[in-house]
Amino acid sequence: MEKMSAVKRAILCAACIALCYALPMAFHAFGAGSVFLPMHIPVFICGLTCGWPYGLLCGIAGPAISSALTNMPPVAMLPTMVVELAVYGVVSGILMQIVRTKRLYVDLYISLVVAILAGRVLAGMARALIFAAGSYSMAAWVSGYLVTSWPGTLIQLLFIPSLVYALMQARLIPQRYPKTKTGDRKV
Amino acid sequence: MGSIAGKQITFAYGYDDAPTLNGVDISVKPGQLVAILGRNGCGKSTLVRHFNALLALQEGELSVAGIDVRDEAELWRLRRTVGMVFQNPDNQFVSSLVGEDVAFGLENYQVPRSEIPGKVSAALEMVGLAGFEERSPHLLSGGQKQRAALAGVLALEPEILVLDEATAMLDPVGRREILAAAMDLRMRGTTVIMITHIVEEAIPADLVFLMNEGKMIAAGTPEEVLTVPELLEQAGLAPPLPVRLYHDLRTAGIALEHCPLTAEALAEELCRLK
Amino acid sequence: MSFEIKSLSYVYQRGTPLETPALENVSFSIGDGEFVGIMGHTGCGKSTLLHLMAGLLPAPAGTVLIDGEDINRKGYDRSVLRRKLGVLFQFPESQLFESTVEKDVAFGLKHSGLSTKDIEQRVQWAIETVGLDYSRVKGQSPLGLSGGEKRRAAIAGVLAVQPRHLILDEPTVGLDPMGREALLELLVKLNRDGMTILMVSHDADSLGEAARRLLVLHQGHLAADGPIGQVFADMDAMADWGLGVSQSREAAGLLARKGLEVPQDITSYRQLLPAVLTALKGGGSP
Amino acid sequence: MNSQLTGQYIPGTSIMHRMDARAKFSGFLLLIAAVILTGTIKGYLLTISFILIIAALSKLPPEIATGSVRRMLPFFFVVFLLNVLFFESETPLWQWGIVTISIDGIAQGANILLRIVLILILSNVLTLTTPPMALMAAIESLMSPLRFIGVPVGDVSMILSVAVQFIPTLLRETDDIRTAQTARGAQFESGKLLDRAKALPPLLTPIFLSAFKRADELAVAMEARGYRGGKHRTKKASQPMPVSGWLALLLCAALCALQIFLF
Repeated sequence: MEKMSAVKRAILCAACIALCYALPMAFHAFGAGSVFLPMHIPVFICGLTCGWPYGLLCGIAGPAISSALTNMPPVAMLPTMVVELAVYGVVSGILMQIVRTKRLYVDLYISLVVAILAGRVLAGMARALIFAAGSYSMAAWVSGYLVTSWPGTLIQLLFIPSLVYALMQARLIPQRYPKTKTGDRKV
Repeated sequence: MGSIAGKQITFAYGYDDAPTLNGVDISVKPGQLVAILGRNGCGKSTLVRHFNALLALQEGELSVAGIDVRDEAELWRLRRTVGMVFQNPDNQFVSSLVGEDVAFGLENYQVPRSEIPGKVSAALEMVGLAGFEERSPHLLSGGQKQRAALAGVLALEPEILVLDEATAMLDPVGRREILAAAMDLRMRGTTVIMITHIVEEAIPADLVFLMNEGKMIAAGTPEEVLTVPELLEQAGLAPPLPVRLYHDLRTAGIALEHCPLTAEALAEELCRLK
Repeated sequence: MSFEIKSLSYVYQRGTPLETPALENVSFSIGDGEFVGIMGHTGCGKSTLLHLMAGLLPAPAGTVLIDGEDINRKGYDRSVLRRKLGVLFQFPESQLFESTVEKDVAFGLKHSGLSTKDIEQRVQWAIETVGLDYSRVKGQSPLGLSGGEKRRAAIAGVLAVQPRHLILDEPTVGLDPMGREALLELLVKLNRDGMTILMVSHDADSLGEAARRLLVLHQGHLAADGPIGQVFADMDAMADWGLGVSQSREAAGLLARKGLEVPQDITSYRQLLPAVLTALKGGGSP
Repeated sequence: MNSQLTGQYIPGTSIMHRMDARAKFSGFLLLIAAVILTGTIKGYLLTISFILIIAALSKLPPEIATGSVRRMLPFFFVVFLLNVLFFESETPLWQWGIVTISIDGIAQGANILLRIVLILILSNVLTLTTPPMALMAAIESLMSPLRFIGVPVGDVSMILSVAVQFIPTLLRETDDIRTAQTARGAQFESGKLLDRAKALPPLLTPIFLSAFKRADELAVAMEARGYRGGKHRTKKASQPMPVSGWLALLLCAALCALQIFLF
């Protein structure tokens, strides 16, 4: 499989946007709820597999559509959420393009971890600017973005790279480092 | 108009060492109803995806409706000439409204906005879904979904229609609906190519191609291809029930005059014996 | 009795304007080691029935007994049910998720308390039973297998827990003739070894070959229940329910209309061929 | 669950229901700006009355219009508490480590709370009086000026349309997969947080695989139907905004201006 066509990227992005709505519903149905941050996962996957422009769109449109359809997240929470998710999509996409260590999992983890950090920092800043200029303290950010979200972060770190790998195994996205004809395999 | 001429088509996917298509020849005349038979993974879907250049031709020659599939300048005319309906009825819709979805192809070819509603309702009428414009595809039955997808293709008035296992996921009712629509189109002069592993669906065809492991192992009329169990078995398929019975009766010492393809013909043959 | 279904009813979206009855007062029972087919037009309530019978939906009205136990009783241990009842849904290959076939097939054995060695043996048995080459596939990603192999791997995952009863929903859809043949052979063999099999399908040919008894659901009611030959015999009734019969049964009907003395409770080719031979040789002794 | 997407929408015939969705959505954005710009008591009085009038015009039952406000009370409490406890003030009432309680902090907490409640009410009115598809169409048409800064608006609107189309299919699919894995012995509902986290891959991996497979097939089908990007398509028909829509927008803009220049 060569590089993905623009149409394919676009439609994969559409599927991820739809999952931004469907996954939280599924998680909700069995009580896992929002502690696992289900809406974040499709955005990371979209950024990592389709590239930053699609990651950006998924980060904006995913929460926005969900919000328009169910008011979850409530429209009032939307701006900071959009900032956070859009940064995830963009940063993970750009890093996947730049970082090429010849090892898939190393590339994935670098992109993912930097994206997670960047998203949370920028969202904290956005929240401070929008809701409470000057008063939004470090402690509130730490509590909101690091402490209460650790189960979700854990899921993201454990699960997202192996999911990308599974998508490659299933030949749904191209191999990042295709094995050469001589048979030596690089993962 | 609606012809297909392919010689020595060979194709390999990047992840596979063995070629999926290995020197395939195919020739179809305009207005024919053609069945391409073979088991899963025999290369039949890969073959038809060359007809509208969804897959780029790697080796060999292929011209469809007089267009060389390698000619990139003609790509969009080619795609408009060859319509394609796929296997999964759920994975072909771009819109939450049937009418908007049928209009999708027309919009891609920049058909003027004013002409679109007329063409959409005509296409829906052709597949027996007149007035379904405002319906949601998700609330339709499997057969209706496939017919709506067919309408989206027919709106572009293709010369060749490819049904890529379009009946495989339908219940018997839905399957009959799609086959009836295919017959109807052939009556209107469209070349219809059906990809299937159900041998019974090939019986009304004008021409049957039999594929196995990337090769074309037989081509001919249904009478020529479907009455030879060895050939079908070689392709991993089972002969139609009347053919099977014909051969088993022969083994038991009872020879029918002709090998029947349908149950009706079988009944007649047997009565002649009595 | 494997299954005893007593006056089971179910309503979709109860209490909303979209309220529609899915099942109304359905009762039947299935004995140990039976091979039962269920047919019904799309939307007849058969998938609801299947979910209720597998304990995947709570039964609001009526009871479901499996091996004599009410599965909706308070305190009933569902993990016991999961081990004696296997369920194979439509397109089961979409459940595959582990990194290797071996791990995926072993998934259902996770909480079984079996030793690692026993699990390995069960997994090997299951993979070989569905006709895959154990040493070749065990370390492979299930996602990289071909379509037919994926289906087999998914079936192996259900068989690995060695259930006593197996429920299948449209298991033949998407299979080519050889894949279908192999699956039916497997089911018949499992059934011969004592497994109760309940197969929901539109595929009258497959049911005609493998099932011995047929239930027909129509608009939420149990419309027919009997030996499959008897149910298929009434082709008009089947047509009224929006259902077809097997090709062999259809052929038998046509032959009879042309004056050939062929019995009308034929369901499979296995029965058709000798019947035609007998009829042609003058209707004497078989 | 797999039927049509109705979202929160409650059908009705009020002025708010009948207003052009584009006007409603842009007015909504302007009003959020106004809420954020509001900083004085007088300013709040004006903004609050403006929003209450809008809520009244929507003719929605009050308990529905404020539904999500009540659902989020615990969250409000936390936000309020954080501000009260951690606001760095020159004149603390009480101080212990980084914990600081002050009049300023309490005022700040109340201020933030009020803003959130107002914006929540606004967003409720918007989503309760507008069918989701109309809202989507409005957002799409409002995006069209973005093409001047290089955003491929045609492609984006195609992606959004496909995404919405995917939702019912994927909802059904996630449900099917959950049921199938439950039948294989997976346990999602019970256990500690970590156990529940470990139970996720059997659910998530198949969901993503299936969503990507569907997307892959749809992309092929779209290319076969001649799709080559949003630019090469018949232009969407656009209807001009009605006068009532412009009027509503003007009112919202006026409120913003008042908050900036008067208060």
